Parts: sequence; structure tokens; C-alpha cells
Amino acid sequence: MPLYLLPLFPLIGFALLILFPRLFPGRAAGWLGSATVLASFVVAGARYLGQTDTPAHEVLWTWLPNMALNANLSAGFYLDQLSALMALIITGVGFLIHVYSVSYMGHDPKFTRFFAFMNFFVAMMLILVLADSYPLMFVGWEGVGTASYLLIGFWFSGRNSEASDKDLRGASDREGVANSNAARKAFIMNRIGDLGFMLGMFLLFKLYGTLSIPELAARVPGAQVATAGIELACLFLLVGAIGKSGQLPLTTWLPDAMAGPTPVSALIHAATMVTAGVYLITRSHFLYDLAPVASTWVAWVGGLTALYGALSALNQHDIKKILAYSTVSQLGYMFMAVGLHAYSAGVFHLLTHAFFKALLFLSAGAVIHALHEEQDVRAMGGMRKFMPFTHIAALMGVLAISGIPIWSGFFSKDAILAAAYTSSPLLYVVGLGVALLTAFYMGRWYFLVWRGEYRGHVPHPHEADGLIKVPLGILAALATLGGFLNVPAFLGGGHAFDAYLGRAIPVHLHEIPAATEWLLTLLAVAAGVGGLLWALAEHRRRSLADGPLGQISSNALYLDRVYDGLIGAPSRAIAEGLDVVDRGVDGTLAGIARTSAAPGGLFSLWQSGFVRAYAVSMLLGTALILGYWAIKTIGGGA
Amino acid sequence: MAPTAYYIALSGLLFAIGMIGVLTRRTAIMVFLSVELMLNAANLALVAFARAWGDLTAQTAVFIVMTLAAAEVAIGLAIIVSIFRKRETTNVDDLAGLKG
Amino acid sequence: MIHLMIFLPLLGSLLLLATPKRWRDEVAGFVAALTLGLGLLIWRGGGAEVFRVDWIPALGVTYSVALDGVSLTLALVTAFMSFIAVLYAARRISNPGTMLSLVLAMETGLLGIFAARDLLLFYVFFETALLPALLMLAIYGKPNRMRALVKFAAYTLFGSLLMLLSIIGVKAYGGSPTFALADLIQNPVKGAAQTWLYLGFLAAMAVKLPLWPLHAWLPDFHEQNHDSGVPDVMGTLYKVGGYGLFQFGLPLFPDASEQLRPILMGLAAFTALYAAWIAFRQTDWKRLIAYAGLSHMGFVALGVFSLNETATIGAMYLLAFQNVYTGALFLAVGMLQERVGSVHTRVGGVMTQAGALGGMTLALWFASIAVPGLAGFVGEFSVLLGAYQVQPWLAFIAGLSTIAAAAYALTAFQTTFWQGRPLGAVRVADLRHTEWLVLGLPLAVAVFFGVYSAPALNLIQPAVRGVLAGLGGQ
Amino acid sequence: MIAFILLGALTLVGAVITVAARNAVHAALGLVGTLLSVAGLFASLSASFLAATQVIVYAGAIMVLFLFVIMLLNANAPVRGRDPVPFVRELAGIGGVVLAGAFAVLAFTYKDPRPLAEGVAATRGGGAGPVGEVLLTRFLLPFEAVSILLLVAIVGAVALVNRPAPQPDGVADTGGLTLPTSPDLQSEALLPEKVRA
Repeated sequence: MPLYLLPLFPLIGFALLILFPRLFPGRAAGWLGSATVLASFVVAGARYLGQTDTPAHEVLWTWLPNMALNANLSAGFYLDQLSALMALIITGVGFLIHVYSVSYMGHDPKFTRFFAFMNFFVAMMLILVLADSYPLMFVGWEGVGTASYLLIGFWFSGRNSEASDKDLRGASDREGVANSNAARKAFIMNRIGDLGFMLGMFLLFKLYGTLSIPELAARVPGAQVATAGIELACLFLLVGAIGKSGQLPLTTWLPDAMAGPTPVSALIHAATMVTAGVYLITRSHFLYDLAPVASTWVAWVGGLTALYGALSALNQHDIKKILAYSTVSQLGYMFMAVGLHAYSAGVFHLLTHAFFKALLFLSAGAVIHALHEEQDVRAMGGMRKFMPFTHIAALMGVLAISGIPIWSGFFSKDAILAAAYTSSPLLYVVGLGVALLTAFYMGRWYFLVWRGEYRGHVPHPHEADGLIKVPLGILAALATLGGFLNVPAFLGGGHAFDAYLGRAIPVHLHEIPAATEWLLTLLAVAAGVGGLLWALAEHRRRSLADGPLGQISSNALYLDRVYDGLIGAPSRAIAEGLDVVDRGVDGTLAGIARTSAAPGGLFSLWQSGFVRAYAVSMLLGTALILGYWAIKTIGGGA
Repeated sequence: MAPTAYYIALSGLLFAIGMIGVLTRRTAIMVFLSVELMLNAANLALVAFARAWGDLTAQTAVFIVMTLAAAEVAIGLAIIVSIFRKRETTNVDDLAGLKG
Repeated sequence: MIHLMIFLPLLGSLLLLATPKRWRDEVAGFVAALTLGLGLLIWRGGGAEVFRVDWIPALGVTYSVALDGVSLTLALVTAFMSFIAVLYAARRISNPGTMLSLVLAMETGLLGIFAARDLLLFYVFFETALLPALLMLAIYGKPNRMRALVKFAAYTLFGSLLMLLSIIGVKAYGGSPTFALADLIQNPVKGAAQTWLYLGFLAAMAVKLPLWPLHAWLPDFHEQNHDSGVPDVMGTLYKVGGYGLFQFGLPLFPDASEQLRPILMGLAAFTALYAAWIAFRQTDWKRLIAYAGLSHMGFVALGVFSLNETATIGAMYLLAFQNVYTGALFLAVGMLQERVGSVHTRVGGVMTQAGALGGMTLALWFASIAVPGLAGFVGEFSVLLGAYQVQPWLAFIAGLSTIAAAAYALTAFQTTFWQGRPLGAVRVADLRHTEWLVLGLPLAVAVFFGVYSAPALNLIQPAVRGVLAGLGGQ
Repeated sequence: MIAFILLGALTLVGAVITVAARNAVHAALGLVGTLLSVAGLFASLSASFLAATQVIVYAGAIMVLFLFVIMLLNANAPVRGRDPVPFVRELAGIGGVVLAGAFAVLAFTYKDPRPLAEGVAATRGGGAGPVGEVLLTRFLLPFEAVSILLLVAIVGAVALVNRPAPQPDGVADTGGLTLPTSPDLQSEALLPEKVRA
């Protein structure tokens, strides 16, 4: 089966749903949308099973001028172990979330449009991971940004924009403005990153004369290029990755992006799109391997973001915002891993994170649904009684993300921490601290939502329906058992995942004595368990609602305000100023026109309409010319 | 026979007198009469040159100028008459509708 | 066939004056469609070779025309967008005879500009196209149109005058027997004279690009034009400065363009950023799109001035296809104005009631701000990539405008189409009848050439290579 | 030479009377004097046909027309009033003198290209025969054009002077001249009846 089928199926779904929405009454649109993603999943599965060690490269058609080696760049798809894995995650998790959405979005008037956008997103994400060149990857890159924009702003006029009640309408309008602003912010911040990505491409082209990834991979190791150039290119690409993955300093759009419907948060802002930055760096491993400084930057950006996200998550009160900051933090882990050249560990965490974070978001969505759009954790509690199935699923997710043994997060986080320990002790300490904080805020989330007494306003919350339970169940199973794909050697495993990915991405094996490994593992587990126990203790003391750090954490370390003051406000002011200047250029010219019209005024005085005035002018002119002529004749003739 | 230069000088003088008339008189008809003077000055010069060069072309031109003058007088006087009817004046300074 | 294509719209324009009112729409549409059809036939036939006869032998003016490569691409886009403009004008404007006639007359001027291979003929068509543009503004403009009109005419005529002088200078100093491009290239001007003549030529092209600081006519021109946006489409097509520089400027003034490269590139990059930044502040849709177009023109100029093959290809690609989506955006604004009675960007909530209009506008905006997969990206990316190879910092400055572009486009879109519809505001109808075609066809073109660029690339790339090879560089 | 001096003096005297006379009839008569003198000058330049035409057409037909109009409009009353444009008279005087001087200077630098007798012979005395020959062969087209011009002038003169039929409500037609900016034209309904008569 050709690779282009992968993005083609969801694209067809998108085209049908957006062009002919009337053809799909009721839930038909949801089923069509899910079916196209399932079809892609089948293709991805088939390609995975039929995969060999040589990557598949299928060229489609000529696209961009002169951007391959002495030729025009073609659009084409490229499938190696990394992209096969990503394609499976995207279509698999994507399919589950589509099914979930059929129920979750069932009552939304824009149901069809929602699935159109979701399909569009899946198609773009598949193009991103399957692209055989950086520009084509950029298509998917901005395409997912576009989809993200559309979906964050899905309720662009609020959810009650047609309400006749004045208060309801006013609230809806405010919600609309907030949603729209969040969407726009996401797109613009992504664009900042995209400029970095573009500059990286330009520099790569300057250095190597091609933007095709296979050609680059073949050319880079042997080429005689100054290291500074590679470092700079890698830093440019890092800017791109930072923008897409919500890393510091371009992180503030990601928490705001929770304005979108919950399945969107699960699919785009947790499981897939935001991990594109990790994918980009892993895909460019042949460059980062040659750029130690840039790699260190990647690792530190990741480490600091992990810390930032964890600190910001400590005292959030929105059920989705906690998860959003958690995503920021976990993405930081992945960056840390790939920055330390532990690509396999980073991608493995990407995989397990996709499972447990999607699971957490979807169960949060189920709760929000049950409580009629209530999102404040202080108005929840005790949901365990009302929604036992969802509770179990959510618990699996919490245990996974906290790194409790046998759950998937344990294995992936452990690998990252091990890599950090060998490369940079300082980063290891940061990582370990973040692990503790993670366990705490996830424990806080769990206890506030599911335990204690019910504080909600809805009399009898209902358990989710079957369509929601199935994806939750599957994801819970994956979040629990996914870690066994990559059991490390000292635990008696065979590094199956590392070996698989190692066929495409070189794995830098860290030689750590087994004893040290055990020690590291114990420390990590201790951090996870400690964090959960800390949360439990606070829960017992009923002081959990007010997390540590107070306002500083709630306001996400005031980063938003700093940006608005440092960048937003000045650039608006400059725009204002330039506009005035531009009209002023006009003004200046108008002034010149007036000045030149002043002698014109004299002339118009002369144009008095009196015939004789005109005649005198004529006479004077004639007399002047003839007089000059006569004088000249006298002078010359004499 | 007087040399051509004399005729040209006379023509120039006549032209200048006509010009001054055009500029100083305010009655439309007087302006018209002065214009006729200027036309005659030009005619005189043309005929003088025709003799100097022995070419009848200039005389033809003078003939045509005369015809034009006739036409011009016919139209011009008609305009003056109709203006006078409307404005009861032939003072050119009152006719300042072309003010810029 | 090429002559028929150039002059058919003019014939149609004259024919319209003699057509009964009820048939005017049909006649104009038929003529515009026929012109486009002829263009496509020429394309299928591999373009039209240079056709040359003497026009005014005493002055050395020839009638030399050709449609190939870049000029064919632009001519096709012009014919296409004129057709769209005619479609919309027929639907929107009551008793549109004069407007249709002017649109068609302008189409002839524009096609002539692209086809001309004689500098003086180019100048003649250049001025021919100006007249309908002025008339459209004068007849159909808004109350403050006189100011805009005077400004537009003053800038353009000032530039044209300098261009005429340098055209004459090129022939005089180079010693060419005629004004035909081929002859002029055979007899190049040498030394400092070339630089001065280039500057004169540049002045006209910079007005028409437009390039900062000669752009001030553009926002007023669009702001004051008819609400339907039809004249704006033609005005967008009239921004032929980039083409003129490429087709005539580079071959005739190779040394000068090499010499002035950094300065001109700087000016172009600055224009791109400056316009995008100002656009952010605009609250009038037409001014906003005008500044957006100005920003694109900065990119076009950056590509042409860089003398880099990839960048120049990108510039021509961008020049051709920005006509499509910028023009369609102007028409979308026309539709918006018809519905809400305003071109202000703070209307709010239009998309809650007119989903298709909002969606199409958004998609066209995405094309305009160069989201990959749409036509704007191919051009803009190539320009930036090429320019980076020559002047990295200038490419960076121009690249900043992609961020500003997202800001201005999405802000205006949001405050008009998203958010809540004000209580008590009139209900907005969605797209109807031909409006679907008017927005849908350009969008389809923008998508098609964003994904599959080969048809246009096959025309542009050899032409650019030919011109740049003539410079002896790159 | 003597003839030239005499005729030239007469011409200038007539011209000065034309320009300076307060009475329009006197001015017209002065012009007649000038025209007749110029006719004499034409004769002295051996342009006999033109001299005759000058007397018949100019001094005869045109001047009669002038006098007729002057009498009709009663326009020989001098017009009084301030000059609306400053220094017109002074400027006109200076300009006129400079012009005349320049003409004179230039005229006296002119040298006859050949003996004048040769020229006279070449123009064959400028009689009706030679002039008519040139006029009806070489300059046939201008000749015809001029005839058409005359026709147009006649029609135009008739159309201009022709008074429109009075409107039923007593408001006179503006004759197509609608210049709303001029208050004079709008108040023309108030014109005294005798002007229309």
C-alpha cells in the first residue's frame, strides 16, 4: 500500500465533511471521520508489519524550485522506523479520540465541522512525520498549527452565541473572545518558532545545497562544513521545535490552548502535535550529533521547561490546565532526552506520554461532561462514586505519569533520568525534582477530583456512555502495559523498543553499572511515591485546594504578563507609531503639495478671469523673447 | 522702392499699437478693432516678404487671413451682441467667468 | 492568436458600449472567458514566440509581442482574475456596463504589459492600463476619492515620466536601432550611465511595485475604491513593477542591478516588514489588504533584486499567485460589505451566520500569509531561501514579516468573523449563487498551485534561468 | 519711398486714432483710414489684388458691420471704472514699447535676399490672375476649407444672435448657457424689456 494513502484518507474525509456537510446528518460525520483515521491506521499497521531495514522512500511530484541537490525538490514520503512509529501513534490514538468525540461532541451544533478539522489535523500530522524533506515537513508543521488554530477557536463565539438571554449571551461573548484570543496566540507564537525553522532550512541549504532529508543524511557526515554553521542551523531548528512543543520561552500558548474542546486537547495538545518538536530533533539527529553546543541547549531548554511546567501546575484550579502544564513539563523531559542524544528514550517517553496523557485528558473530559461543563477542581471531588469506570482509567493514568513501577511512565522516565545522570548530573537533579513535583500535582489532581466528598453543583453526575468508555479502556490498558515494550537489561528485558528504533536512529548506549541503575531506579520510584504520599497527606489535611507557591504558580510564574509587557505592548505601540508615520509620509507629501500649491495660489490670482490680464501676460512673454532676440542680434551683429 | 525692412518695422509698430489697444481698452468692440489692427500688421509683413522673395504663397496666406478676419468679425460681433443682451455691458472686465 | 488575446478585451469593452443593457453581463462574461480560453490555448501550444513588425519606424518603435514563461503565467492569471472580477461585478453592481467595460479595457492594458517585448510598447500599455484604473476610481469611488485619485495619478505619472526618460536614454546611449528588447540587449549601455538610467526605470517600477517610500498611493487607492472590490482586483493586477524589473530591468541594466543589489534588497526587506507591521494596526479591511499586498510586494522585490535563481523564481511565483488570493480577498471584503454595510474590522461574529463566507475568507487569508500547501508559500519560501543565500540578515528581516502577517491577518479575521455577533445586529446571509464561484475558483487555484506547482514552475523556471544566465552570474 | 512714408504715416495716425479715440465711431473711422492706407501699401508692394480685396472686404464690408453693431448697441459711451488688475496699462505700455523696439531692431537687420525688382517680376504684379492661379491650384484645399469656415461662421452668427422664443411663464431661456455659479446669469429674467427688443 503506497504511503500517500496515509494522509489521503483523512484528507478525503476532511474534504467531504467541509464541502458537503449536508450529506452527513446526525452522527454520520463522526463515523466517517473515525473511519478514515481507522483506514489510515490499517495502512500504517500494514506498512509497519511489512517494514524492512531499508527505509521506504516514495516520491510523488516536483514541488519546490532548486531545493534538492542540483534539482527541483519533489514532494515525497519517507518511512523508517521513527516515522512508522509516529504514524502508528497518530492514527491509533487519533482513532480512539475520534470515537470518543462521536459521543463527546454529539450535541454540538458544529459536529460535522469538528470532525472535518480533526481529520485535517490527522492528515497534516501524518504529512509532518512522513515527509521526506524539510519543506514538506513544514507543510505538515504549519498545517497542524492551522488545525490547532481552528480547533482551539472552535467555539469562537462562545457556546451560547445564539442565546436570547442577555447574561448567558454576555458570558458566551466573553468566552468567544477568550477562545479566539487563545487560538490566535497559539498561531502567532507558533509562527515565531516557524521562522526559526525556516531560517534553519535556509542555512542548511546554504551549507549543503539540499533540503531533502535522505540526501542531507547522506551528505552531512562527510561534508567539510564549519561546526559553527551546523550549530547555528541546529539552534534555528531548536527555535522551531520550541514553538511547536510549547517549550520555554514560547510556552504560554499551550495552557491557553485548553480553550478548545477536550478531545482536541487530548489529541493535539498532548499526544501528537506538541511532540512534533521532539520528532523534528530526532529526525535531525545526524545534525545534532555534530552539534554538541546546540544539543546542550536542547537539553537545558527541556530541563528548565520541565521545571517551569511542574511549578506552574502546582496550584492550578482548572482540571485541564493542570494537565496542560503537566504536558509542558513532560515535553521538557522529552527535550532533555533528545538533547542528551538519548533519542530512543525521548521517543519512548513520547509514546507512553501519548497514551497516559490522552487518557488523562479524556477522563477529564468525561468528568467535565458529567458535571455540565464545570472545570474547576474545587467544585468536584468524590467523582469515584459516580463514575467508577472512568475513575479506574484515570487512576491508571496518574500512576503512569507518576512513574510508579510496572506502569509505562516508570520505564520511559527512568530511561531519561539514566541518560541525564550519565551526561549531566545537574540536569539529573532537575529531572528528579520534577518527577517528585509531577507525582505531587498529579496526586493533587487525583484527590481533588476523585476522592473526598462531592462539592459539585450537578445533583447526580452520570457515568460516561459506552462510546467514551471503550477508548478510555484501551488507553488505560496501553498506559499500564506500554512500558513493557522497552524493559531495560538490568530488569531482565531486551530493550525491544531501543532495538527497533535503533535500526533508524543510532542508539548511544550508556554503560552504567547495574548497581547504579538500581539506585537510580529506586530514587525515581521514591520521588514518584513520595510525591503521591505528599499529596495524600495534604488531602488528609484538606489543604490540597491551595497548592504550594500560591499566586506565583497560578499565574504560571507571570510569564504571560512579562511577554505582554516586553513584546506585545511595545510591538503594538510600534505598529501604532508606524501607522501614524505612514499617514505622516502622506502628511509630509500633502505639506509639500500645499507648499507647491502656494505659488499655485499666486498663479490662480493671476488667473483672475480678466481677459486683459491674460493678454498682458502673453504680451510680456512675447516682448521678453523678442527683446532678448533683438538685444542678441544687436550685440552679435555689431 | 522702399526696402522690406521699412515695411517690417512699420508692421511691428502697427502691431504694438494694436496690442496696446487690446490691453488698455475695456469695451469689447474697441478690443475688437485693435485686434483688426494687429491682423493688418501681420498682413503687411506677409505681403512685404512676398515681394522680397517673389513668392505668391504669402499673398495667398494674406487672402486667407482676410477671409478668416471676416468670419471672426461675424462671429465675434454676434457674441458681443448676445452678451450685451444678457449683461447689458460690453466691458470685458465684467466678463470674468473664467476665473481660475 | 496572441494579438487576439491582447485586444479581444478591448474590443469587448467597446462592444459593451453598444450592447443593450440586458445583455451586457453575458457579453462581458463571454469576452472575459474567451480571453482566458485563448490564453489557455496559447499555453497548450507552448507559448507564443516573439512577433515583430515596425510600428513607428521613424522613432524605432516596433510592435513586438510574445507570451512565454513568466509573462504567459502572469497573463493567464490576469485573464483568470479579470474573469472573476467580471463575474462578481455583474452580480454585485447594478447596471454594471461602465464598470465591465473598464475592467475589460484594463485587461487589455495589462495583457499588453506582459506581452510587450518593446520598451516603448511596454510604456504605451503601461499608461493604457492606468486610464481605466483612474476612471474606475473616479466614477465608482467613495466620497474622498479625489485625494486618492490625485495621489495615485501623481505618483504613477511621476514614475512614468522618469521611466520614459530612461527608456529613451537606454536607446540613445546604447545606440540601438529600435526600442525592441532584443535590440536593446544587443546594444547595452555601459558604465555610470547605466546606473542612472536604471534608477529612472526603477522609480517607475518602485511606484508600481510599490516599494517603500513610494507606496503612499496604495492604501488610499484601495480604501477609496468601490465597495465591491472589483477595481481593487484590477488594481492588484496592475502592480506589475516586479515583472517590469525582471523582464526589462535585469537584462538591460545587469551591472547596475548587481551594483545596487544590497541597497535595493534592504529597501525591499524593509518594505515587507514595515507594511506587515502597519497592517496590524488597520481597522479598514481594504487598507489592511492593501498593506498585506504591499508586504507581498516587498517579498517580490526582494526576490528580484537578489539576483538569485531560486529567489527570483519564487518572486515571480508569488507575484503571479498573490493576484489570485489578494484579489479574491478584496472580493470577499466586497461581499462582507454588502452584508454588514461596512468594511470595518470590528464587526464581530459574522461567521456564526455566514460560515462559508468566513471559511473561504480564512482559507484565502491562510494562502495570503503563506501557510504551506497553499500557493503563497511556494513563492514566499523560495524568495526567503534564495535571499538568505545572498544576504542572510535581510532575509531574516523580511522573514519577521511572516510573524506580523499572522498577527494582522488573524486579528482582523477574529474581530470580524469570530467572537459574538453584537445583539440586535442584522442577520448575515451566507454565500449565494455565483459568489461561491467567485471565491471558490481562486481558492481552488491557490490550493492547486500550492500543492502541485509544476505547471507554473515549468513556465517560470526556464525563463528565470534565461534572464539570469544573461547576467553572467549565479 | 515717398509713397511709403506718406502711407505709413497715415496708417500710424489711423491706428493711434483707433486705439485712443473715446468715441467708438471715431475709432472705427480711424481704423478705416488705417485699412485704406494699408491697401495703398499693398499696392506699393505690387500686390494689386490684395489691395483691392482690402478695400472691398475690409474697409467696405467688415467696417460697415462694425459701425452697424456700434450703432445698434449704442456702445460708444465710454466705460468707466477701476482696472481690476493692477498696472495693466503700465505693463501694456512697457510691453508695447519693448515689442515695437524689438521689432524695429530685428527688422533693420533684415537684408533683402535679392533686388526687389526681381521679386516684383516673380509675383507678376500680384494681380487677380497670378494670385487666383496659385490659390486654385496649389492651395485649393485651404481655399475650400476657408469657404466652409465662412459658411460655418454665417450659421454660427445667425444661431448666436437668433433670440429664443419667450417661455410661457415669462422666464427667458438661458440659451444653453447654464453656469449656476454666476449669480448674474440667474437674474437675467429681470433684464429690462428693451434689451430683448
